[in-house]
Amino acid sequence: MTLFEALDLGLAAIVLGVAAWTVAVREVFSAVIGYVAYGLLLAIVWVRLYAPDVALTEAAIGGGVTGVLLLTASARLSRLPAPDAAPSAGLKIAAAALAFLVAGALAAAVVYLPDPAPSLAAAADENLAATGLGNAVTAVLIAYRSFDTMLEKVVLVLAVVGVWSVAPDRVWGGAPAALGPATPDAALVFLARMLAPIGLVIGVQIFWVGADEPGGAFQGGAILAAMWMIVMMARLTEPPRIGSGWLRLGLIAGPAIFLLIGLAGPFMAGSFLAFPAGFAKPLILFIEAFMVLSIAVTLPLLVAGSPSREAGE
Amino acid sequence: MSPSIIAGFVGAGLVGIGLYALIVNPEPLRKLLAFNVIGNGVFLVFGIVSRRGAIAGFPFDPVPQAMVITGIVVAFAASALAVALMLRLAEEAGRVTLEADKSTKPDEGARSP
Amino acid sequence: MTSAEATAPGGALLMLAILLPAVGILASLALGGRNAERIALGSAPLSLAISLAVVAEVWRAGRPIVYVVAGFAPPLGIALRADGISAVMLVTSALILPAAGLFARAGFATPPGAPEQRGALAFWIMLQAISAALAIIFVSGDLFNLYVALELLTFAAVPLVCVEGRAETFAAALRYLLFALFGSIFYLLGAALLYGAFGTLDIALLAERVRPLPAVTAAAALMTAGLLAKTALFPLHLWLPPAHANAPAPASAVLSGLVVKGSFFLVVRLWFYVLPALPAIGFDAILGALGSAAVVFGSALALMQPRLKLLIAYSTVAQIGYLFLIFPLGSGVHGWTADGWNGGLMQVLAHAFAKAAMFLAAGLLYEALGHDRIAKFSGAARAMPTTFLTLGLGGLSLMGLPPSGGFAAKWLLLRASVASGQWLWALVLLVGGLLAAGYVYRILAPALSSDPVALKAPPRRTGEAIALTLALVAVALGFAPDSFFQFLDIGRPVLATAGLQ
Amino acid sequence: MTALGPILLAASLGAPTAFFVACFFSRLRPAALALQWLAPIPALLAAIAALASGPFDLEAPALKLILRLDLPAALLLAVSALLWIAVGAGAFLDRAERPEPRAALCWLLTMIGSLGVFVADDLLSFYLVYALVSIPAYGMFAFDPSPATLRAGRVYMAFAILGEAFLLFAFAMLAAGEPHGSLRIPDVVAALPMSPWRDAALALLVAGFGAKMGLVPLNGWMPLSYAATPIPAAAVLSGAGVKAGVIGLIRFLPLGTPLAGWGEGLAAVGFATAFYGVVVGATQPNPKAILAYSSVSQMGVIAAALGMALAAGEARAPPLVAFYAANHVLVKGALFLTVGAFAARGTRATAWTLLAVALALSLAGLPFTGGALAKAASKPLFGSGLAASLAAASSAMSALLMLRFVSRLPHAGEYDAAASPARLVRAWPWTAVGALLLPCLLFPFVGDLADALSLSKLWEGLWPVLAGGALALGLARIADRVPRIPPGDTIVVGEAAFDRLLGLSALFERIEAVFSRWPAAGLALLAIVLALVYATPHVG
Amino acid sequence: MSLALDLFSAVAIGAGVFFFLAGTVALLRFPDSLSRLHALTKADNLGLGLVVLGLIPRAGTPLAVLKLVVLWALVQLSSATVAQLIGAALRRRNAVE
Repeated sequence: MTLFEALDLGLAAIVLGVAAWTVAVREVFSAVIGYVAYGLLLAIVWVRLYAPDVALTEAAIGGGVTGVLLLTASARLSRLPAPDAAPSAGLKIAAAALAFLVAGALAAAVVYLPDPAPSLAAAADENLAATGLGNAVTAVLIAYRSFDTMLEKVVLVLAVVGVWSVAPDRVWGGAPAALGPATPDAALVFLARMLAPIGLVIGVQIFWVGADEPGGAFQGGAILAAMWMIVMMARLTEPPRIGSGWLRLGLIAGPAIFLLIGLAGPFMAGSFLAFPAGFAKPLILFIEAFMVLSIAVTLPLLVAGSPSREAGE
Repeated sequence: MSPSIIAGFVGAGLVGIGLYALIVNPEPLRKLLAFNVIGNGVFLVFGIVSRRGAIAGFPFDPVPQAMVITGIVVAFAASALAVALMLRLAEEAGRVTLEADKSTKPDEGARSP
Repeated sequence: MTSAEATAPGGALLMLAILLPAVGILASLALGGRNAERIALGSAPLSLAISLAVVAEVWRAGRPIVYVVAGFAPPLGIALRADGISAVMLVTSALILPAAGLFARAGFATPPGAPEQRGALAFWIMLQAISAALAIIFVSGDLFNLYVALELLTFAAVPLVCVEGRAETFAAALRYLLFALFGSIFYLLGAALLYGAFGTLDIALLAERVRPLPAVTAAAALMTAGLLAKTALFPLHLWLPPAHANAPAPASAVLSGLVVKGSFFLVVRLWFYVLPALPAIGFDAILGALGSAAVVFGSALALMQPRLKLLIAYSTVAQIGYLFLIFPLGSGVHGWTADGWNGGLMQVLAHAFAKAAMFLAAGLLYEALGHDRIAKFSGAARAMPTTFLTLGLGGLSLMGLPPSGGFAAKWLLLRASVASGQWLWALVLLVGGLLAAGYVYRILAPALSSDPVALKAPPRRTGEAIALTLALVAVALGFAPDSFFQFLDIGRPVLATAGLQ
Repeated sequence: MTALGPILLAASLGAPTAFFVACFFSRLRPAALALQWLAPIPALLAAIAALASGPFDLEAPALKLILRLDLPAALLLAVSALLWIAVGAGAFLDRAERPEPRAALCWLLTMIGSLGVFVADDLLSFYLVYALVSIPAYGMFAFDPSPATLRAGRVYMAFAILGEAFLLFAFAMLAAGEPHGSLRIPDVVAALPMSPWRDAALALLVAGFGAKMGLVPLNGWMPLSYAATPIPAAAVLSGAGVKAGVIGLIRFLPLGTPLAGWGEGLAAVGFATAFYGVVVGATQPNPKAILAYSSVSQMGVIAAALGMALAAGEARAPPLVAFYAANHVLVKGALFLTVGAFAARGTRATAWTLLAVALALSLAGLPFTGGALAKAASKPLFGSGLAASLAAASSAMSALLMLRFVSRLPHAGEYDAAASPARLVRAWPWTAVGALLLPCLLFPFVGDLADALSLSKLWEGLWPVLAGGALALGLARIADRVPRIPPGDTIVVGEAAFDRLLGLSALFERIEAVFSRWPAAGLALLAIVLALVYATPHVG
Repeated sequence: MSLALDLFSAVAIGAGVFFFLAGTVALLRFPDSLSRLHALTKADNLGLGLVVLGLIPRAGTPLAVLKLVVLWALVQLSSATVAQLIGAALRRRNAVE
């Protein structure tokens, strides 16, 4: 057994262990901490699976932003009375048995996947030239299956509206609660001051290289989002009012530009969401630029949650 | 034991763990965690599929990876919506629970516009 | 169908049907205020026109029309396909959504000059989102694309449940969301396995490539179970009654009439279009059994509900059960298959209109009486005859009495089950009808008595007209000519081996 | 005439529908309600046309509608249309006494159904009109909130819906048994004897139509609802409405191909019903309840006749049975008006009482009344054996029951819903005379009038009446000692059983309590996954 | 020359790994949070620094070198801050008790 196989097995064991601990541990807060660590470990698994783009996304969104979201939630919910009675032993056994069977069936299904495995890698590569891109994953996201990506952006917008819509009527148009304590820790403020500009550069760079190398709009946007969140946690800036027109423009910019260019497709390239030969890459980068913006605006808003302060405040 | 097979078992294992948690953990937030755990397991299955799709000159099949990236973002959006609902429910009802269904009691009237 | 299939004339309509509401969502959020309502209602006639054009195109072509998105054909890209049922469902949602919208203007209108209101903005945006999501579900030919659509549908439906902001509505919405999330993750897992096995998620290509493999078995099971959870088929219905009974009336109408049909539609797509080559002997029996249980159980509980909206919600649980009889009765290659298939789809349509009408009527009752306790309805029919006429006509369809779409559906399903010697389903259909008659009688009988009743507010004429119109459509479906069923059959693949008795 | 026929046929359903629609326009409503009694006229003309010039039919594929009018249907359609016209005119002409609008709407719907069942010739149209004659009738009496009425309405609805369910199931079998996919009633019935579902279908048909005719044990609803129904509605329902079941049996029983077991079975049920109705009816104090039970008994006779015909493969039965039923349409309608008339003015001139007696005894076959002709018409079906004597005995029993009815007439006013519009009271003698004599005009279509008036036939008609009279005197002596059977007899049992059925609700609530909790639902989800995995075969 | 560089890399990275191990052991063995924190930060910063140092000769381009350094600097920054935050949190908790 080679060193790498040993490492893989060890990694697998740790991931499963952390996951199990996450669901088993008593306090919700510890569970969330465990989940964040687990997210980062998964990022490594993704690297081992030759999926650097996914690894970046998982680390940024799966581990990072989701982590912040769940941490804040658990902090706010921890004050509540303990909910329903603990599950009975019988239930636990039944649940364990059924879950085990389902997992077993799934494992079998995966192990017995046909060989040789089908693959679109070649097809994706052949069409790469048409898009002018170098990173096949980006090409799938923004060209071959751009429809999915566009819809998923709409889903994000919808999620924002949904999160906002649970607010009480009186605070509509107001701003979400601050992400940090009234007097943030000096160290955090320092970090925010130091990190934000660098993070900005890195985020833009990741988006820019994403055309040809690992990276892209999601990952770049996620890093920008993280920077904004840190700055808000340090109370260097506050969450914006949801009534603000600029904010909403920022929210929809990505999908809107995507849609508009897609709607122009039939006239430029003979099909919705298609790019005219030769102009593909600039158009794609143009769209992605706005998508970065929208992601950077959307993710922090989703974390900040529904408005809780009246528009006037 | 290729990495993809190992990852296959990890994926299945995560799904199993998540399902167990989904059923036995009463707190909604824990259920949301379980959902994310299962989600990661599912994404890993995509990862394996992508890795198995490696052919001469290409270390992986990009299509499943793109799907995973989309999936991660959607899953995050879902978590955000769920958290918002939990916090608001906590604010309104003082406790967050999925059982003890007040809403089907006859006395609660459904207000209609 | 080869992977190099080309866009058909009129295919662009499919894309328009999706992009129009998508643009509407973004514009509504950006412009905010009253514009959301203006956009939602203003675009409604357009989408109706588009869906009617789709019907015309499919009818003209006599086979499914295709649109290759972004010029990348499957398996690499995504193709949209509209067959008979897609077109019909498009029209259905293009009719019911605007109806609910017009009805909701009373509750979710923003007066001119007034600041933007939470409920209004959310409602109108979510309404358009549902329209977009359903359009994708009805025409998309790619299973992952359909996953995104499913999530879009969920994210649009959940906030509608709690748009009124009462504690119990948040609890209901949370239940709904969490359960739906597990449904869609199961679906996604199945999609992953299918891709791993065959290297595509395009429905047409899969239909050609599918062969019995462990992965296919697992995928079929996981996707079906996930979709059942989203369809609230007994015993996975725990989220439906609280959600549908507590949402505002127009939202309930959309949720019960259309949204649950979305995930059901995908179960049909999965078994009849993706896996026809799969020699599945048992699945149709399982789905039929669950459906039967749903019919009996849902109807019985509807009989016991003290509140009208809860009664209607449980009746939805029951009526969903009928839909699943399409699997034992509409699959395979037999003389009776066509009857089962047509009956199942007719049930989808009839229930969509009847149930939407009944929820709207329930909303009107609540406005007028200030409650929806059935026990206190006595004499109400004299005060608001149109509303009760609507409830009666909707009930007619639920009971399966002529003339109504419900009867047409019941008749076809009954014929199929008799002809195929599957007596159990026939029995279920009859018992379900009797129980339905029971709970419809419970609503109407006290209301029809000539006691005096005091209304808090006179019923809204426009609201009554909208609800009645929907109910009349449900009745009119009973007169659907044979050509209508021929249209439904356009693009229906014949199941080679599944469902052999 | 034949060219005109189909048009009249269409109009016979179109006209009432038009009136119904008109009621939804506030400007047309008053006129439509006042004149609705004109609606059945096209049906009457169509029936006359069919009697004059033989059967004709009409197909409207667009509406999936096939209509046909043959001799049996024409007989019943003619008298039913007359009854609807006469009673409708009396009940609706004066604004003051007119039923309230929604009851009037139900009246019109029931009328469409009642006329439609005689002309519908394909399964779906028949099921539609049959539902129309069954369900909306609820609205003709059950709006008044008194407990008795509500109970009657509940029971009526239960039986109507149950009957519909039986028939739907039976029709599905008929349709499935027809090899060429035709839905025409003659085709499906012709295919029935060969059909693999023959017995099940026949059982369901008899049960379905039997529920409408009040065959034992499905008779309980009749006394309850007629006792609660206003006079005009009771007249049309008991006269015309109930015949939907008769025409159903006539149309759907495969007469002409002997079905041994089935024929005798039906005959047995019929005779049982005939006697049961009289026995229970004789204990009833309320004249309307007595009339209801006499309907039960008469429908029993008809079922018995059809049963004998079925056993013998007697293809000539339909017109004969139809004529018997047609007589019952007129007489029973007139008898309910009699109750109204007597309730309006307690004691009456002897002439009037004699007229009432004649009318009542017509049901027992009193010579020189339509009833005698009806007996003559049904006689050949009973042959000369046991059935014949049972039929004669049943006439005697009817005579007994009807005399009992006449003796209770003076008390008519003491019971609910006995009031009748003034016009109907005033016109009563004419309607009674009409009901007695009209059958003579129709008899030539089914038999030889001269033969029916021969002495031997007169005696055959007379002696059961005399026997019945004797029995009636005997009953009058012990009248105060006969046990009082509650109206609706078997219903009491049925309701008790139904209440016990409600015990199940607790069970369902427990199930719901389990599955409305998350863990159970989650386990169910996984169980379904595993079940589907198990059910879907694969090559490992 | 290359041999010397390789040797240097090997030694540096090895030392770095050793510090990581030491830090992990300390994390597991030390009694109270503050001292754990102390050991961890020291070990990690030093360990990562040495690993980066060892990798620099193997990095092809100057840009790559720059990236490595930036990486190290970022980790320095974040781990220092996190240590600060955790320390502060611990102090608050002790104050409460």
